Amino acid sequence: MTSTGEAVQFWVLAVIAVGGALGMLLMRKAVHSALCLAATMLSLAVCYLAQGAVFLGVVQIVVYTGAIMMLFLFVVMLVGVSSADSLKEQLKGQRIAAVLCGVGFGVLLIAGLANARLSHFTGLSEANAEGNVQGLAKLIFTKYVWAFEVTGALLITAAIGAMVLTHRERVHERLTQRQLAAQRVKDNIQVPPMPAPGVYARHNAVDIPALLPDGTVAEDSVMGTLRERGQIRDVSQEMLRRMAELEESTADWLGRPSSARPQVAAPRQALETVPTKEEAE
Amino acid sequence: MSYLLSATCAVPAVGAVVTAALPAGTGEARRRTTKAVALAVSVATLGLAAAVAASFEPGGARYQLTESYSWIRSFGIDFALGADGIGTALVLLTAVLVPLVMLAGWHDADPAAAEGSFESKRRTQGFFALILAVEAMVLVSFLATDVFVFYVFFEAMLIPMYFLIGGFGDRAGGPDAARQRSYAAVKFLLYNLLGGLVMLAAVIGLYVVAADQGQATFGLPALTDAISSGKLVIDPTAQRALFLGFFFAFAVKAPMWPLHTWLPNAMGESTAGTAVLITAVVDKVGTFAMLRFCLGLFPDASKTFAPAILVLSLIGIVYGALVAIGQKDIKRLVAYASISHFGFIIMGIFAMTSQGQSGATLYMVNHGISTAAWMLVAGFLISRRGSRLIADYGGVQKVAPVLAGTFLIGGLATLSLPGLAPFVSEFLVLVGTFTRYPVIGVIATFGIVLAALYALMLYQRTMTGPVKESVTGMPDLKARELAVVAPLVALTLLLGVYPQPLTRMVNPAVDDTLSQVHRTDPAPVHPVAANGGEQK
Amino acid sequence: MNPVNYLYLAALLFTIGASGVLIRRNAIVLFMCVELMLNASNLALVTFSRMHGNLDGQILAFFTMVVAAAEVVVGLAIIVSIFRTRHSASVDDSNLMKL
Amino acid sequence: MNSLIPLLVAAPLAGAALLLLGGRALDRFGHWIATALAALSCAFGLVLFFDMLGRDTEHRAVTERLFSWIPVGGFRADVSFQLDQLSIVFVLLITGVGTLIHLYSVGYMAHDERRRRFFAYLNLFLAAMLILVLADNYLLLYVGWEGVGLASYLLIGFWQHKPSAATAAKKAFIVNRVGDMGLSIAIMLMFAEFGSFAFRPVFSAAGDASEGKLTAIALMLLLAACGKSAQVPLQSWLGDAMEGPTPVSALIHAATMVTAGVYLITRSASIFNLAPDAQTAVVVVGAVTLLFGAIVGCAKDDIKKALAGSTMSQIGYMIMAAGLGPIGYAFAIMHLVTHGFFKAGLFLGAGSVMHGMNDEVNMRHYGGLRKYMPWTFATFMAGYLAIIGFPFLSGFFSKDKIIEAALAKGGTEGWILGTCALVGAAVTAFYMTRVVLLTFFGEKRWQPDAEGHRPHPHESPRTMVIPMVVLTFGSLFAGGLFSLGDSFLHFLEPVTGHEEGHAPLSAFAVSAIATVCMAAGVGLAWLKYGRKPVPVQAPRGSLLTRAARRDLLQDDFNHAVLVRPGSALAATLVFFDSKGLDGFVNGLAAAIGGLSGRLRRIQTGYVRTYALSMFGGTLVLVASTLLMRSV
Repeated sequence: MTSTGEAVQFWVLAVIAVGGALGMLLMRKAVHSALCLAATMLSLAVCYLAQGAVFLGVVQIVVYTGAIMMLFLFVVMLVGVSSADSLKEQLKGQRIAAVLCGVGFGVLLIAGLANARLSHFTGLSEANAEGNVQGLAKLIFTKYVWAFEVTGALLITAAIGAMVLTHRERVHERLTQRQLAAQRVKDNIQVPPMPAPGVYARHNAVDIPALLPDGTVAEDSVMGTLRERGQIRDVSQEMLRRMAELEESTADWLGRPSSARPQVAAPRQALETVPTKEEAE
Repeated sequence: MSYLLSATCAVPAVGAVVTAALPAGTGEARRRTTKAVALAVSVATLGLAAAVAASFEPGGARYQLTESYSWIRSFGIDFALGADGIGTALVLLTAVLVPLVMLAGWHDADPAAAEGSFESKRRTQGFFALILAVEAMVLVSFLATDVFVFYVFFEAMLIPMYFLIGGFGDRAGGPDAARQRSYAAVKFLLYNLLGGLVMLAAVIGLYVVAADQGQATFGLPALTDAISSGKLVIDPTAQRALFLGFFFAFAVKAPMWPLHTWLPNAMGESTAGTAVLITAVVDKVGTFAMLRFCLGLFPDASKTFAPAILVLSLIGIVYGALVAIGQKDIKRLVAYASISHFGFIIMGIFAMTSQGQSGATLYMVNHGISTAAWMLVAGFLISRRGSRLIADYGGVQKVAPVLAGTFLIGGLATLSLPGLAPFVSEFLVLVGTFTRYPVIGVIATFGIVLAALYALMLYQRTMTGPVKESVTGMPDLKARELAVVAPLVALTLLLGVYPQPLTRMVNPAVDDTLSQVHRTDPAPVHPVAANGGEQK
Repeated sequence: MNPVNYLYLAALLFTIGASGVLIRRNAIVLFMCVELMLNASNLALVTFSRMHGNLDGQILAFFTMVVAAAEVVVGLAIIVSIFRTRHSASVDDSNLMKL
Repeated sequence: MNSLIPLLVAAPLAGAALLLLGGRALDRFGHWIATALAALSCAFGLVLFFDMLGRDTEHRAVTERLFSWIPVGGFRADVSFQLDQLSIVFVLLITGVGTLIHLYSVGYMAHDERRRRFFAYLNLFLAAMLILVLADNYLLLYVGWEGVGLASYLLIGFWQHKPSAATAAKKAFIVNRVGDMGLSIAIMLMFAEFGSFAFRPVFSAAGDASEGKLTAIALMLLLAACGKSAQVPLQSWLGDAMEGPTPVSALIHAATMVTAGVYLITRSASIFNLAPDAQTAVVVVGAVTLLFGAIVGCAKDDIKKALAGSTMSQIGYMIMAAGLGPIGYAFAIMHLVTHGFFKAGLFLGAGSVMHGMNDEVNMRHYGGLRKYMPWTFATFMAGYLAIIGFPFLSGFFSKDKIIEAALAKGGTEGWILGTCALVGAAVTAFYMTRVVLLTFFGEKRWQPDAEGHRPHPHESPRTMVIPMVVLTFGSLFAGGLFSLGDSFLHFLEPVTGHEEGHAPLSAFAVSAIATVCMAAGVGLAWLKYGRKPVPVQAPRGSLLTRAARRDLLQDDFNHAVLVRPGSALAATLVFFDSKGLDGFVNGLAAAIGGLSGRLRRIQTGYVRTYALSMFGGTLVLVASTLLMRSV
């Protein structure tokens, strides 16, 4: 039996942990999942601490939540923060089968545990008599030294493996600016610099394409990455509308007849924006 | 302990590795080096085989020059080798044929694929290394005196054979030659693997039975001694099952009707040299093993099944010959002729008379030599015209008389003309069968008429008649090709006239086998002294 | 409270993780689910350690963490390199093993 | 002296090997080597013959054992020669006629580019034939037996570029093989019965065996004889064999090889004598073939095929005589020898005619050749008179003896056989007269050949004429010489045995009747072909004539009964093999392939599917573990 404090702590942490786990499972965006998992891990760390595994609890916070989960976040960022799973299941019956299996498995495990009738808990006070860290260290460097060494080798291998996997061999020598310019002239494609993105009085961001004299957008003015992601804020429609309004009000103020008023180019689909993933679904 | 036998087996094995490791390249010089090395290795093996035959004493123990190295001690498996008369004869056959096959296939492995590709770079090395590997494994199979060792090599030789069949076809195939070839290779492999699987079960079963009675060994001499002395008694049902397990594998390999259909495909699609390796060397392991293992290990079951096997082999004789008559493809014809001949060999073994079994052993050797001659000349013919169809030839004897002449000799040997080697063996088989099973012997004799039909019809259609347009200008045999055919023809003649070197070697082993199955030759009804009392 | 509740919690988390592996398609999330399963088993190990009154369970949990770290490093590297070539982190897009 | 016996065989064998392996270097003079070696063999034969004559009757048979050939268990085959009176007769005939025909061929084949090979084959034939007659056991005899078959095959098909020649050669070999099957079964029977197949032990033990076994052996030997000697029902190959060069027809298909069957039966006298049923079969075969061949000979327009029919018929006489038992053996051999002389002479004459007539063989395109080829005409006439049994020529003596022996068989059987023989004699006279009249007499009916060359008949070169002249002497005088004091009979008696038959008619009466029959045949032929011009195109003729032109439908019969069903069977089996046996295996493979094609769909390639199945599997494992524990 444990103290009431621990019981309270447990029930709070358990709710957080399960909530985090479910959140991780159900959140569409990977970033949210990662954050939910971090929450679960932190609550688990506290559980370790509560159970007398001080060292593990700290390691859980420092290594797991601090390092590993950050690695996850890095990769999520690398792959694309906004990328999210589609909700539509492509494999027929996979979701139902998975849920069924999960429920069945859970029931089995819990039933098994209940059946086991575990009531006697020795507690770690004896084992932790010299301190938890000292106790672990004794074991690691005596009884489990071989496994420890092998684990070291494993870690090094994993590190090298990760480097090998992500390393990209440079096939050609890197071209200098000069060479790039020469190549551009030689190919006669876009010899002058690219147009700058639209910087107006009200907008000055790289995700807004510049407008051509007739009010349509110059696609080249936005960087390719944003274009591919479909993260372009096309302001041309709005601009044209405002210009038309301006002309209108100017004409009103000047009292020009409607026939003499200058025509602004009609709003039109100027840019085929790439639909974002959400839109596609 | 002499190391002669292991040396005989090791030289081609090492040679195979060396040949495979020779520097690759597409240049003619590189290729020539490879071929020369491989040929030299095979000739060296021939020399060693000759040494084995020379040091073999016909009157001595059943297994001579024995060697034994412990292999898997917990199962009583030794890498044990030993030469008996039958094995020595077949070792000689193998050692003689392999250099000739290499010489015949001298250009078969020249690159067909685009120059410079990996395939073309390693092709020559691969071809010759595979041949040497097959040779090494076949030699071990003939010399192994341990059931397990035999089994391993019996199965292992499938691998190089598979690549030889599937990777190197003759250049006479149609547009879907590659597909046909891989079909043939896979068929070969599956058939033989199936047989091998059944045999593996039987090998294990044999060990279990033997171990139960305190004979935990795979050593053949030990097992046969225990069986014939009654120390090891396998109960009849188990014995029959084990016999069938062994026999099935050998019957697939031999091949016996109705398990033969892989042979025409394999022989038809591969190069002539490979076809010779299949029919003259590899298949002989099957019939050899029937004689050594089936009879020695399961004497009672052998006797029980002998009539059924004789009937199957009789069907094979007649059936193979009839189907050969109906063939349109030269190589397939030779294959079916071989099936007919294998019928004779199996018949001789299971007639269980000294004539039958000596005849069967001689038959293995003689069939190897004569079919090699026939098939290789057919291969030379096919390589000249680029077609395997009989209908594409005609009047070849006019333009290439030596080729036609040797082809005729091959055909005559196949139809067992007296004076040529196959006659001796075929007649012995027939006589041996007749003395015990007269009706089967008489029906089998029809085979000699059918053999004349297919052999001479093939000769008539390809070699005689007006010269076909496609054949005009066909060159006669070149020096290399003559060097291949001449020894074979000479051996065919020599062994036809004076087979005694072989019979002296084989007879004691056959007598020993017969004593293992407790059979003696049927006595003549009214015996007379041989030679009318003439002094020897 | 009976400490066995920790075990129930571990079982529940493990099950959620396993279901996640089956349901989610994003390879990164899938990995997180695996981590969750490992954590669940760690919790169980720590609880067992307490139950038996010795530290071996914690040692095992410690090793699990180390191996998990190694696994994550390699796994994420694989995901990154797959993403580079296929521009997708969905495990359903890597199905070349289908004939 | 006995060591000469192997040399008899070795000389021509060496010739064959030398000529075949020698290459083009021997093209110019190879034929002379072959001829010289044949002559050498003949000389050895003569030496051995006189050596034999110098010994007592009991010591005349000698055996020369060379080496043990196939020793396996009780099976002991030796290469061992036995020279006795019967063998030496054959040796002299073979080497003598053989040498002459070698000589003849020098001229006949002068313009053939493959002449060297031809002589090699001829030498090979001599060697094989000598092995056949010298063997002291049946297995070695079998070697010679098939060896001559091989030589015959090679020589019939010598002009391989002609499809007809190649087909005829193959046919000859295969029909002979059917006979050979008989011989090999006979050997097996002997081995199973006596444990040996050497002549002397078998003959000495023959008395122990049951009559049934002996009859079986004898019938199998008869089958062999039928094949080799072109007796009904295995006679169909001989007519086609005339596709070979004429010297071949003369040597192999008239004088020597085809008579091997007679040799075999005579040699196996000890067996036949104890198997009366088999003897009856032999006699019936002989009598039927005698008439069969004669009828076929009457209808053929091809000069060689007419002579082939005649050969068949004459061998029928010999077989019949051999079947009569001890009263006939010696006469069979005697007729064999005289026939060897005159039939070889006739064939050489026919070859000479063809040589002069651009290789024309149709007698209806001959006519009036006697002025153009005087030597050929003269020698051919001698042979002609001998074969029809003109009094006091060779055929007269030998054939009359056979007719006498047939009558002496006694009873109805004797009368039937005698009548057959006499009718045969009349028909022989008819067809031979027809041949002579069509060829040498009457008006010229020469036709241009396929290339438009008109024939310019001329006498053949000396190398061809000399052998014909020598053979003429044999045709004229051999019979008389042999009959002089029954010397031939007494010479052979130790081997074949002899019994004096008791003919119901006196020897003189038989001769008289035979002569009358002969005269009737000649007269009939004269009436039909001598008095009025012969049409160039053969008239349609009666039903019998038409049937006889087709060899009395033998080929049609074989074709319908054996060849067509045989090839149909082969085709069926090929189909069965590929669609039945292989179809079963391939079907099995296809079924397994289909099944795994379906099973394969489980493998979606999606990691999550695999994970699901793993998870499901774990579930099942855990569940079953818990269940097992709770139970």
